[in-house]
Amino acid sequence: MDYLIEQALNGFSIGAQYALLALGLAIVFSVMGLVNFAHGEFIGVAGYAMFAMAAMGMTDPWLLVVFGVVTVVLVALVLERVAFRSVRDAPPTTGLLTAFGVGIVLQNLFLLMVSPRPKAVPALSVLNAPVDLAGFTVTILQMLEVGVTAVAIGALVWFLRATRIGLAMRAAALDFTTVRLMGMRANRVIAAAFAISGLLASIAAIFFIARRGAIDPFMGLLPVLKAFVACVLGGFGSLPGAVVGGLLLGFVEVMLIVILPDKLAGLRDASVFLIVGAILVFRPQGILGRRVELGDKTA
Amino acid sequence: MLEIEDVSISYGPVSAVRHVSLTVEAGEIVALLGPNGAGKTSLLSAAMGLRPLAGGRIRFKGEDLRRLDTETRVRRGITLTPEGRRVFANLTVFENLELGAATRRRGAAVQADMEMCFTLFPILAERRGQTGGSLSGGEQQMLAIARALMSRPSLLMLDEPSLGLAPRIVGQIFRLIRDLRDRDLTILLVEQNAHDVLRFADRAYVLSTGEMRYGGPAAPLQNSGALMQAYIGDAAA
Amino acid sequence: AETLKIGAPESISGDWAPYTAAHGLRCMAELVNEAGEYRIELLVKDSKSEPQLAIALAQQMLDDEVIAISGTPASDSLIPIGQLAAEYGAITFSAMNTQVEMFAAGLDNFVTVAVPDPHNAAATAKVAYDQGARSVVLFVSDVVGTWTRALPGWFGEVFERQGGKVLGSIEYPGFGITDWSPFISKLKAMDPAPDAIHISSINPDVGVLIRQLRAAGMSTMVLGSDGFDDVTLASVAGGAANVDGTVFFAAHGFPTEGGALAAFQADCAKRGYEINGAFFGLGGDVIKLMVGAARAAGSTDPKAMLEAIHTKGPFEIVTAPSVSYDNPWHYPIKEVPVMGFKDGKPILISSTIPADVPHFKK
Amino acid sequence: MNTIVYGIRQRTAGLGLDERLAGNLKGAAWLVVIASAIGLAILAFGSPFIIRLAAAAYINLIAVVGLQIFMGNANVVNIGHAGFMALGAYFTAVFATPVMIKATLIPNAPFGLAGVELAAIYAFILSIAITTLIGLITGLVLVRLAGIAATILTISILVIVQGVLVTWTDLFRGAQAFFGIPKVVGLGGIILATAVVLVIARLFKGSRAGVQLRASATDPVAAEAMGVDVRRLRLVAWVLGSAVVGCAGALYALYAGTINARAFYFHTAFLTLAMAIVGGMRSVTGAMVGVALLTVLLELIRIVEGGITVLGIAFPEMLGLSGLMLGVVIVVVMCFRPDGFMGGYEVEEAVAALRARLSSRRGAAAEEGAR
Amino acid sequence: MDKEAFRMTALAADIDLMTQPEPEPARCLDITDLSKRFGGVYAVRGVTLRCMAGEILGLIGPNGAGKSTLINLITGTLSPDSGMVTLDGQPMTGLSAPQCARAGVGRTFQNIRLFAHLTIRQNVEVAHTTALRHRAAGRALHDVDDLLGRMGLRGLADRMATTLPYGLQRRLEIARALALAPGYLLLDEPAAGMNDVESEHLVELIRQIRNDFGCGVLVIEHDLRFIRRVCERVAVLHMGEILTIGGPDEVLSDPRVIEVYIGGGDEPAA
Ligand SMILES: Nc1ncnc2c1ncn2[C@@H]1O[C@H](COP(=O)(O)OP(=O)(O)OP(=O)(O)O)[C@@H](O)[C@H]1O
Ligand SMILES: Nc1ncnc2c1ncn2[C@@H]1O[C@H](COP(=O)(O)OP(=O)(O)OP(=O)(O)O)[C@@H](O)[C@H]1O
Ligand SMILES: [Mg+2]
Ligand SMILES: [Mg+2]
Repeated sequence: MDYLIEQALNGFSIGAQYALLALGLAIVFSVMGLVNFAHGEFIGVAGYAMFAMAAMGMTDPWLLVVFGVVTVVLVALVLERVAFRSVRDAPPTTGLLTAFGVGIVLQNLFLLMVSPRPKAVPALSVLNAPVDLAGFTVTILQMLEVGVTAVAIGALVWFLRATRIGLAMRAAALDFTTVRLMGMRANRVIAAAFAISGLLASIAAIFFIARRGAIDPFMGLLPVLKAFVACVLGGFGSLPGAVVGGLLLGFVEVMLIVILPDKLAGLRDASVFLIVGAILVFRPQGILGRRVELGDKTA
Repeated sequence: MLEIEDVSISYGPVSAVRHVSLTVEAGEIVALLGPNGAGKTSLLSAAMGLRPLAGGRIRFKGEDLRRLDTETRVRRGITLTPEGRRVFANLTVFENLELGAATRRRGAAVQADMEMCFTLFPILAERRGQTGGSLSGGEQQMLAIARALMSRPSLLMLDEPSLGLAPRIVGQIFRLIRDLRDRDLTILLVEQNAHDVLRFADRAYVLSTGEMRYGGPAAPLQNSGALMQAYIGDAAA
Repeated sequence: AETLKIGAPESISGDWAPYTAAHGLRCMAELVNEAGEYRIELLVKDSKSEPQLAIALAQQMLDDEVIAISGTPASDSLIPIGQLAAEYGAITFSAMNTQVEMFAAGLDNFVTVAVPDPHNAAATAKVAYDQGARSVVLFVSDVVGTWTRALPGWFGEVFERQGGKVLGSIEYPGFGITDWSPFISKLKAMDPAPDAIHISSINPDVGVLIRQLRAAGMSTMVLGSDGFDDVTLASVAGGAANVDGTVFFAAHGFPTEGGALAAFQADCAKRGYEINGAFFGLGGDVIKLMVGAARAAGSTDPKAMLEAIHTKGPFEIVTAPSVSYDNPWHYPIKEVPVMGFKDGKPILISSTIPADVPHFKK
Repeated sequence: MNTIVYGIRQRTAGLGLDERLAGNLKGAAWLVVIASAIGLAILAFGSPFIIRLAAAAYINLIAVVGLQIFMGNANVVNIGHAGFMALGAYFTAVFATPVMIKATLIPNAPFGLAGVELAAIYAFILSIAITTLIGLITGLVLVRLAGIAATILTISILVIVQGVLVTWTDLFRGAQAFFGIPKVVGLGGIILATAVVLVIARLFKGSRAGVQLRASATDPVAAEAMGVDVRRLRLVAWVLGSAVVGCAGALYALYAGTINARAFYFHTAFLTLAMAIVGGMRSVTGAMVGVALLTVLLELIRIVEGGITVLGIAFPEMLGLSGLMLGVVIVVVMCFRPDGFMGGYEVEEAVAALRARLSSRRGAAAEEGAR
Repeated sequence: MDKEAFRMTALAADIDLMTQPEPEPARCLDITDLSKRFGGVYAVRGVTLRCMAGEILGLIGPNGAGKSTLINLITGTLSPDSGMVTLDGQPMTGLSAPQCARAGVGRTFQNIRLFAHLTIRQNVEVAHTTALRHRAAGRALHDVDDLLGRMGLRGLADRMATTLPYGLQRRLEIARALALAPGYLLLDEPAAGMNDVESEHLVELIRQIRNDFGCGVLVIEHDLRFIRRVCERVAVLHMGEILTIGGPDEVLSDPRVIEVYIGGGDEPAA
């Protein structure tokens, strides 16, 4: 029993990371219809930024965290400016491929400027310290993951519902020109979306790096793929959906490790995707997505 | 207030508007008429900075607009309800209106305007929580106009506001336009419904295949059967 | 001096980049050329770890009349390259391929300077037992075939013959795992708890595993294979406390003070080469072996050189005192160093030619 | 009276059908001529190295064309095609590899497959048939989804195929290389297959079904209101596409002789996807242009990166340069040609447009001169 | 032209009808007690309406009355909550949109939905292909070029559809719907955005279509002059329910209709 609860906790904290990444993907998607496959590279950006600072002698973990977050947000803004702005009105495949291209560039920059080999970033290890919670041993990290994710989600929902720039972000998803006709500064709206997605990604990155303690140039692909799956699972473009999708994915992955017989353990990823496929076939709109009858109308 | 001078607009190799000039004085209703494909929409888009100019100048309150982007022009006081409504399909009616007031500070004035819109179009009040995309065509049109009013523009440009509206609502809207003028709003109006518009417009321009055919007071145009028939397609004239 | 022309489609970038021998090849070629007995003409190109490109490059080099190809670590490119080279009568070297399938593929012209996986497993098993491990859990996966599945198995085989016990195995899905906690929970739930685990995987995965094991309060011994041999392992694993006395693995070479490898590395470092662990040394081995073979054969004809490698020996190399190939399989017999850590720095635990090697052929 | 009129109309309608076929065939001929002219020139004059590169490029081309058939016409991003390539390659390997070799590779193969050895051509056909069948089964599920959900499903297919290949060691040797496949295909054969595949893709695109499918891609609601059975057409495109992609895999196996599951995973999927989109996925010509462009470009960068092999050249600084350049090129191309290089045009359409522009310019010049 | 006369033309145009004796049950599109709710709102409520073959029936009503919804229900674009639709006696309830199209119901959209990336001709061919493959025996097949010619689009056939000006886009939508060789043509605000002359052309065009192809036409429009000129009968929908049906003059002078729809005073009643 304890074993199962421990595993469930594991699932929850992995899921929280997916959820954070998925949220960032979803917000950029809902603003400019871009599936940002370079999103995972933000983890690398945070990691390499912290690595560089640590190498230059900065040891305070909180300073490192702040530095990592700020760098990611800045990089997100720069990428929006140089790469994604010109494909704003292009078909979705164009945006997707551009994002691939950006991802490749970032990976190879890490490789070129640092090393193709993994580097240690141990500064955040303190977060792995165990604490006792109602008889269960959990790490500070796990508690932070759950807590911070919840706060981030709440703040985001508030932002999108209650602020004009939030409204504009949702509106921009469908009709960018008209958002400009409302006098909203288009570039700011999109920049804000990228900044938020970068912020969320950097939080995920902090957790990721605290847990892993190492960075390497290609560490972003797998998480972004999972986050992408989480988004679709929850209902693409739906922010609560991204969260639910992320958590669910985390649970499914861990539970599969628990229940799959050893002979089939190598099929874990395949099984995860089988389950994802099955869910989508029965709920193409995702778990939280509502199926609306539109007729000749649009939404 | 708005001065369009010698403006040309092209889509790739196709030139849509050629050397067109037009002015709108403060406090008047100016109608821009012309058959399909005349270039009316293109001209309004250019005034909003949505299309680049191939030539010419556009000034608003004496300021050259060419350098300003669309959103700045809105902040200077020009608003366009675009052709084809373009309400925000995934936002509610309420949120659409809220975004219409994006350039204004939130407060009692905005609230009051929102109430005004709901009185003007009661059906919108009923549908205030429904998403814009699921509204009927006419409801969307009303929403588009209401949304434009929310920004309290000094120049309102309307691109075919009567499109798809029930006659009763069209009447209402035309009445509204006159009321707005009386409240010191300047209006530039594109309409197919030339006959009715000319009854209350102060001045009118006629555009056809990208060239200006008439510009002057509305009344003479109304009585010039030949012009009306040739360029506006008003059979009744 | 007689010329030895060698082509090297190397994985300088891509998946296998951390294990490239390109720099070692280059440096040793430089040294040999300075000595003057033979002239090495070395063509190095980046295959990006892509099989099709590697094969195409090998083709280009063979057309360019190289007498040997020294290729990438993966058998999916190495086998076709070997077949291609055979048509040209050239030798196929691998600096770092350890997979037994290379010996099953029926290539007569294949020479590797890295010991095959069973040797690696056997050497680790002996050290594990000596260090006090009595029970072990094997972490296995299909992700790199025999290297990630059979190698731990061979380890277990020898370990049990030593008197230890294999308690079971845990499957992991592949590379790129950042969160081992579900597996660690599994391990924790095992009764009795094992003294050690064995895993044959790459860095940073193993480093992360060690870190998270220690973070979960487990001081279980971690045993591994040549994939552990990466200068970053200790730091990724969380520093000295997490690895000292508890992490052991067999590798391809250890730069003992005053040894050939240390000297080679120091010399090359001075010449501006970047040293990537023992794999750098393996690159040097390839060139050195070529020279030794040419000398022994008294000819630069690849056929004669291959014959010499297979029958004459031992040959002098840098990662071990010597290597010889006169066994039915023509796999390299050489000392296998087993490493551990002290103060977070790698130390040599033992260096022997493993005696009890599980046979990989039925 | 009206009946007669309709009779005539029907005949002209029939004539229109032939015109369509003629137009499509003409388009296909353009493609075939260009593709095989380049290929044959390389075959005749290229060094063995160039021939190898070309063979790899043409196999990629077949895969990209297969990708285009579904993705370009149905407008669903497909990442699963590398999985079908893998299937084509592995089934060919399982059927065509000599029993002797299989005895060491996969002695415990299920269904007695260790004892089966087919002539390469039959193995080729059979493997495409099985791949197509798997395409049909997955397609029945896939066509129920649209947009991004469908894309995720294609990723699922890729991951599942890879998982099965890697874990089913008895049949596929898992992550270890499958070698000993008879190398019976050369560049010539691959060019031939490319030609066939180009014709299939071009005819499909221009066919009535192709036009309907493309219509449904831009507006499914309107397409359904025009009687288009979107799901059925998507299924047709998906199955056809997987057959073509499977063919690419099978050819790869018969050309290289050694295969490995790793070679048919995300890397290949993304590279071929990039080729399709950079070229312009809505046209078959785009597929061809994309492959040519990226292949040549990558090769050039590779030469710049370190082709000049002189002793002691400092390599490490250049690490990752080609990857970097690939990314930069993709981003730049997408910025300037968001619809891909061909922007959805086929070669004959592009030529016609060019001619029209030239003649109008010439006309203008003549006018000018007359004045 | 009086009613009977074009009924005859319509009959003559239809091979199927020529072979059938007149007393057979009349051919018509029959809508019985159709309802559709969105959330709490009835968009269409208990609507019963019949469009005869060869008839041009107008459908008017305030914005949001449920007119477009009704068309969506008939064409299978939406599925009704209750009620049924029969086409020439064949029940259509439960058919999907493509099946309805194949059964011979063509439509246009209030918000133009053309196939971008396809040429004008290809836009029409999409529907034509359906007609070719799924046409019931005896139903006529129209020629694509002929249809384009009627709509004044022939010379533009190879242009991309979305580069057309608005008015021509509407015509293209009609051409596309006609290529289905429909028994019934449902037009959702076909004259929107057209000036008087253009809509006058459209009136002629719709009449001609009906005369030549003999199909029943249901047309939604807010342009009352257009409705008056083209329709033989007009139905008024209000809040999802039929308010009244009758001849155009009769309906348009109905005080209830004036109140909810046309409005009084200086309104542009045409
Ligand atoms: N995106 C475009 N690409 C190419 N040509 C265009 C585009 N938009 C408009 N045009 C062309 O420019 C000309 C003017 O179009 P515009 O939309 O301004 O006319 P309009 O007067 O608003 O007509 P309508 O009354 O139909 O709205 C037309 O000939 C049209 O075909
Ligand atoms: N998909 C939908 N979801 C929710 N509500 C809808 C949907 N479609 C229509 N409605 C609502 O149903 C009512 C009828 O809409 P419909 O489009 O049929 O009106 P209409 O009569 O065509 O009006 P108009 O003349 O303005 O086009 C409207 O109030 C609209 O808001
Ligand atoms: Mg217009
Ligand atoms: Mg409507």
